[in-house]
Amino acid sequence: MAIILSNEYVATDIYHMKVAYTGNVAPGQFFMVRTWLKEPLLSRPLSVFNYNEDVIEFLYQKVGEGTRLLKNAKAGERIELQGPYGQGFPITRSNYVAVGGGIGIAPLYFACKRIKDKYPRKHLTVYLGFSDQPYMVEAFEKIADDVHVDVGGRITDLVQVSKDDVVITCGPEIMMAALCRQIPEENTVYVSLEEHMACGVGACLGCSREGAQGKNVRICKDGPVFNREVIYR
Amino acid sequence: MAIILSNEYVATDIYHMKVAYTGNVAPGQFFMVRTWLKEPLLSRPLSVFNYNEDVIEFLYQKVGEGTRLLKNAKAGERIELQGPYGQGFPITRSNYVAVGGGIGIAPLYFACKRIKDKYPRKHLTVYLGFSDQPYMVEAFEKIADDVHVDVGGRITDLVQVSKDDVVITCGPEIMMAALCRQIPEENTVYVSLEEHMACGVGACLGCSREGAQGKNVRICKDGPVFNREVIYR
Amino acid sequence: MSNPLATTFAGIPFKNPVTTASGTFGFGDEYANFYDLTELGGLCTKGLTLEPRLGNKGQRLYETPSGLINSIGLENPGIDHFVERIWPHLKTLPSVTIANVSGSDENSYLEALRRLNAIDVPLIELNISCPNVKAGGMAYGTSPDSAANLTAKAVAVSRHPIMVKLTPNVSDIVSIAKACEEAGAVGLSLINTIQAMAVDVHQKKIVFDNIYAGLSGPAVFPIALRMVHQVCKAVDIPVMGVGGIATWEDALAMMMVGATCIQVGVMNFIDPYRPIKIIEGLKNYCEEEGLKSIEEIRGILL
Amino acid sequence: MSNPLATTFAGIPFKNPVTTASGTFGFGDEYANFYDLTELGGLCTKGLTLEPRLGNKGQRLYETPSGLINSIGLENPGIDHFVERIWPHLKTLPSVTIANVSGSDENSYLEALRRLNAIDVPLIELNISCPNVKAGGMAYGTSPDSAANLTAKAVAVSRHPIMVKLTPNVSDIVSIAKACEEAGAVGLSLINTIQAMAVDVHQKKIVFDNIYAGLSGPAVFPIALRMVHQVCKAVDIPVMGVGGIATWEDALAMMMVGATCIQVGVMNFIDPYRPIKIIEGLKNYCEEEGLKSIEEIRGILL
Ligand SMILES: Cc1cc2nc3c(=O)[nH]c(=O)nc-3n(C[C@H](O)[C@H](O)[C@H](O)COP(=O)(O)OP(=O)(O)OC[C@H]3O[C@@H](n4cnc5c(N)ncnc54)[C@H](O)[C@@H]3O)c2cc1C
Ligand SMILES: Cc1cc2nc3c(=O)[nH]c(=O)nc-3n(C[C@H](O)[C@H](O)[C@H](O)COP(=O)(O)OP(=O)(O)OC[C@H]3O[C@@H](n4cnc5c(N)ncnc54)[C@H](O)[C@@H]3O)c2cc1C
Ligand SMILES: Cc1cc2nc3c(=O)[nH]c(=O)nc-3n(C[C@H](O)[C@H](O)[C@H](O)COP(=O)(O)O)c2cc1C
Ligand SMILES: Cc1cc2nc3c(=O)[nH]c(=O)nc-3n(C[C@H](O)[C@H](O)[C@H](O)COP(=O)(O)O)c2cc1C
Ligand code: FES
Ligand code: FES
Repeated sequence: MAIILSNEYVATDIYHMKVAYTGNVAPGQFFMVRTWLKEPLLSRPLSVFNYNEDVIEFLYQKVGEGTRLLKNAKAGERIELQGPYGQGFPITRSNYVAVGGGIGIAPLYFACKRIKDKYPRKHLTVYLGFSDQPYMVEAFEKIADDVHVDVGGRITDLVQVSKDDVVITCGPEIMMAALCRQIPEENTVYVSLEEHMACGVGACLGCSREGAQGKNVRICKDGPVFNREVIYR
Repeated sequence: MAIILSNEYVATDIYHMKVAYTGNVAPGQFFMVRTWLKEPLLSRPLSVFNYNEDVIEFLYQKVGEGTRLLKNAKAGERIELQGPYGQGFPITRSNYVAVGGGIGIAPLYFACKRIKDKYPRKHLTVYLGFSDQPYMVEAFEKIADDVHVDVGGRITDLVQVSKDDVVITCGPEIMMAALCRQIPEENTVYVSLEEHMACGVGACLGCSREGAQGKNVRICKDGPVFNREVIYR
Repeated sequence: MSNPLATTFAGIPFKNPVTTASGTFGFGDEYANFYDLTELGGLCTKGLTLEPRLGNKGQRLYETPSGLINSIGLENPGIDHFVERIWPHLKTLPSVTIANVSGSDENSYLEALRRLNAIDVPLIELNISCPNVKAGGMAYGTSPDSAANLTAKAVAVSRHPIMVKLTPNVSDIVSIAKACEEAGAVGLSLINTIQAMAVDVHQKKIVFDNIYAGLSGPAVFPIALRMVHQVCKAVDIPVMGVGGIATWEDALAMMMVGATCIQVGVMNFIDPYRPIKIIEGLKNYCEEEGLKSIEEIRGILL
Repeated sequence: MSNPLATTFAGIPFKNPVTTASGTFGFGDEYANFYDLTELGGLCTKGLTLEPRLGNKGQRLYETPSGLINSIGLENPGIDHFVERIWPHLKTLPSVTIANVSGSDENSYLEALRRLNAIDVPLIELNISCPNVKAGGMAYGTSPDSAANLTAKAVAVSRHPIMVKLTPNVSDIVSIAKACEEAGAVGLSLINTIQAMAVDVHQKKIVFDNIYAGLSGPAVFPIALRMVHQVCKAVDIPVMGVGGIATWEDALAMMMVGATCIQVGVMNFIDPYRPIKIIEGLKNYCEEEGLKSIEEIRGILL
């Protein structure tokens, strides 16, 4: 049980929650989260938007019952966090390009921060695509070298990568698949995937899907971040 | 949807809630109450402990999940009230004796108040029995002519009635049945009964039980307050 | 504009497909305090038997996760009381009143149906699926032969159309549905409650005097939906979908898998206005989707 | 003091009656990060088949009121992989490992069992009740004859004791339980998931590629409890109670109606520590009630 420190409106249906939490957390990892007792039955997976000084942050979109209950939770109330779970974004000494679509920007922020913390001299370009309203853009502007924003169009049309750039991306799968097609094979691309999850730890096989090598991968345990080669042919 | 004005601890597991509400309410009636959305499925029946100036009050005991959620509700939060339902205590120009056991004192307080409001010159004696801790005794002392309290014994041993006294009672059924046996047939006795309820309005027949005349009565709709003749042979 | 929710079930016009389930709505009076009953498509009466019944003794209700177990045991005033005292009022309602009929043996079923011939009830729901009575009830509903046999006799005896209410406590609901169809049922309703049990571990006792009782409520919706889909694929007569319907989306799901009407049961208890809210929801849906008639989505997922 | 939770199931000692249900616990590794698996009475492996399987395509999970529908479809690495790669680790656990075995036809069941003869797995759970595969699975579990037939052959082929896992999707679970008992099963486990369905009304589509899938979780507990009671009254072999168990009270209720062990399924997902909490709860109960052994309450409500 953790305590909610704040839970604020960011943009239409987008909220930003801070929770008191101490532990090791890697960018791209997620927690199974619940503020309710019994209904709905399952906890909800949420990526880590940021973590430092014993505060974990989530950026989330209200889409259904679970996220509606989340947004109604108030500072001081309790939240159950299970995790952190899953494999995050590998961070190496490289130039990075981060491409986020909609609420998919959530795990990228923490990844970008860690990249710049670890390798401040390396170049970091961020592309953020939104269907109608941009949010959290300034936060990215504070840490990245370049931030490109698109609203209502296709963010992938803007993306340019150089040789040796490592690309990290999270957003609608159709966006990530398109991105992977347009980025040269030589570049390493890490995609962060979503699936319906029950356990979050690799036990139920609910989030399992066929990967590129004909073998199944579990999004929760083998991912949610994968080298694109594991997923797309 | 009504708004909770206050919700306070009274004694071990006993709470007192005030809710903004306007309407016609008779003593002995109850509401189907819930502060939660889906789980538990059913609303909970609670008698009216008091009502005036657009404030309805409940006195309740935490016994399970529903009442635990109730006690956790805070001032300013919403509560769903369906009702008032059922038949209350008839109030006539008579001397009254009220006999309450444990949390069964809840509907009696409102009844006693109405009795004294309507017929201030009539005599009202109150017997309150508790298994270990007394509560709300002073509240009764403010309105009744005599208040007798027993803790840990049998309240029915204290009760004395005169000819023409009308008796009203609520508490464990074993207490009410004993009381009815000891009170002369000539006295009118009104008992307030409990049963598991789903609808509260007489539709599901979940609270139906056999009455004294071999016909079934629905506690929620035909009661919860009955002339003892309808219930006990 | 015409009413997009207007529905025909076995030739009977319903102003909308939303009805209230037997045993959860009394004979309507209790809910008449909340809204005008004529807003409903129809209502099913409490299960009627030839003789009046007091129902089961002991605790009758038990709450479970998203469900309710009941052991009412067909408490009802008997068919004659219904015909003489209740029907005269019900018949004035423009909603379709559906008389739910049970019995303890073939004769009591058939005699009850005969007495209903005296009144103009538009539709009968033959309950061969009540898990809460010792004799009759579910026993008829668990084999195709016994279901068909009773249905055929009921159809022969009654001058009213017969809809058969099926029990979910079977391996193969489709075979029973088909048997009833062949025996002359004009429609089917499903599901009745699922046989279940509750234990009070602290008191070390079984909650219900009858040991087993019937589970319903939102918990059973996914099972009911599956069975309605299976049955609608297999029969040509119309089906009323019942079981755990809580929202207009649930009602719509039932219709998408083929139900012509739906019945709201336990959710009446939680919110007396729920059937009305479901009607509103369906109405808005038709508007937003530009449907002239709700029929346009019926069975699209078959 | 001796361990009040020590239990014997078909002659096999369990340190406590709490095990984890097949398909909800992988092969244990995932939960080994939370607690020492040796605290469990036992664990059932994911359903194993002769050949490796990728499982079903499309969405595999859908949440319902107090329940979860799954359409995993027996994704598993195959029996040889289990024997060679997984068993060497599992066998070092002092908890009882129960190998859950499925097949698409008789031969594939029996060949899988033959290969398990190579290892010393203490107990096999013969899954004749999976609603999520097209061939085999539940088909064997819905008639007494086919259940008995497969069980008898399994018993003949396997050198390990066979517990049969029953499906709730039947009219008469008792007849199937008895048939399995007569065919030589040493025990029974029930229930597997209940066949159910989900519809996405907004997208106008059926959620699962396979159309139907299996419901479990707290919603089904009252149904599972009823069936365990029915079966325990009718058979002499021990029973593992499964289905919606969320608390130690649920576990206790299962044992009061006759279950020897219990299995925790979906609740592992909601709270990885749940089986351990259930063990603690049962331990405290024994202390408070002054029970020397949990056996003292077993079957008191039969
Ligand atoms: C690894 C991972 C990380 C995520 N991180 C974030 C994040 O940081 N911020 C954010 O806003 N969202 C994130 N999501 C999506 C988020 O989990 C869903 O939006 C959320 O579960 C919806 O729950 P709901 O009850 O509001 O919606 P409902 O639609 O009512 O949920 C019904 C069921 O579907 C599941 N579900 C619905 N949408 C999704 C989805 N897109 N992915 C997986 N399951 C879904 C729910 O968990 C639930 O079991 C993440 C998903 C995954 C898998
Ligand atoms: C007409 C009426 C008036 C009541 N007035 C009051 C009151 O003023 N103050 C008060 O403290 N209590 C009152 N009760 C009892 C109160 O309704 C129960 O204590 C409450 O429902 C328990 O809910 P729970 O979830 O906490 O307990 P749980 O035991 O978890 O409840 C499980 C189920 O059993 C039902 N239930 C449990 N105990 C009772 C009971 N004694 N009577 C009826 N149903 C029960 C619940 O409603 C629920 O459906 C009244 C009951 C009735 C019938
Ligand atoms: C309290 C109660 C009483 C019921 N009585 C009857 C009955 O008399 N006849 C009948 O056919 N079904 C009866 N049912 C079953 C319902 O009509 C319905 O089939 C079932 O509850 C499933 O729907 P639901 O989940 O919406 O409640 C009863 C159900 C409940 C909860
Ligand atoms: C995701 C999931 C996968 C399952 N896989 C199997 C399986 O492979 N073999 C099997 O016999 N049962 C399987 N089951 C059924 C469970 O073992 C158990 O019988 C059922 O879920 C009821 O218990 P519960 O309500 O506690 O989950 C599975 C259940 C779930 C939820
Ligand atoms: S969510 Fe259970 S395996 Fe991934
Ligand atoms: S609670 Fe439904 S009839 Fe009384």
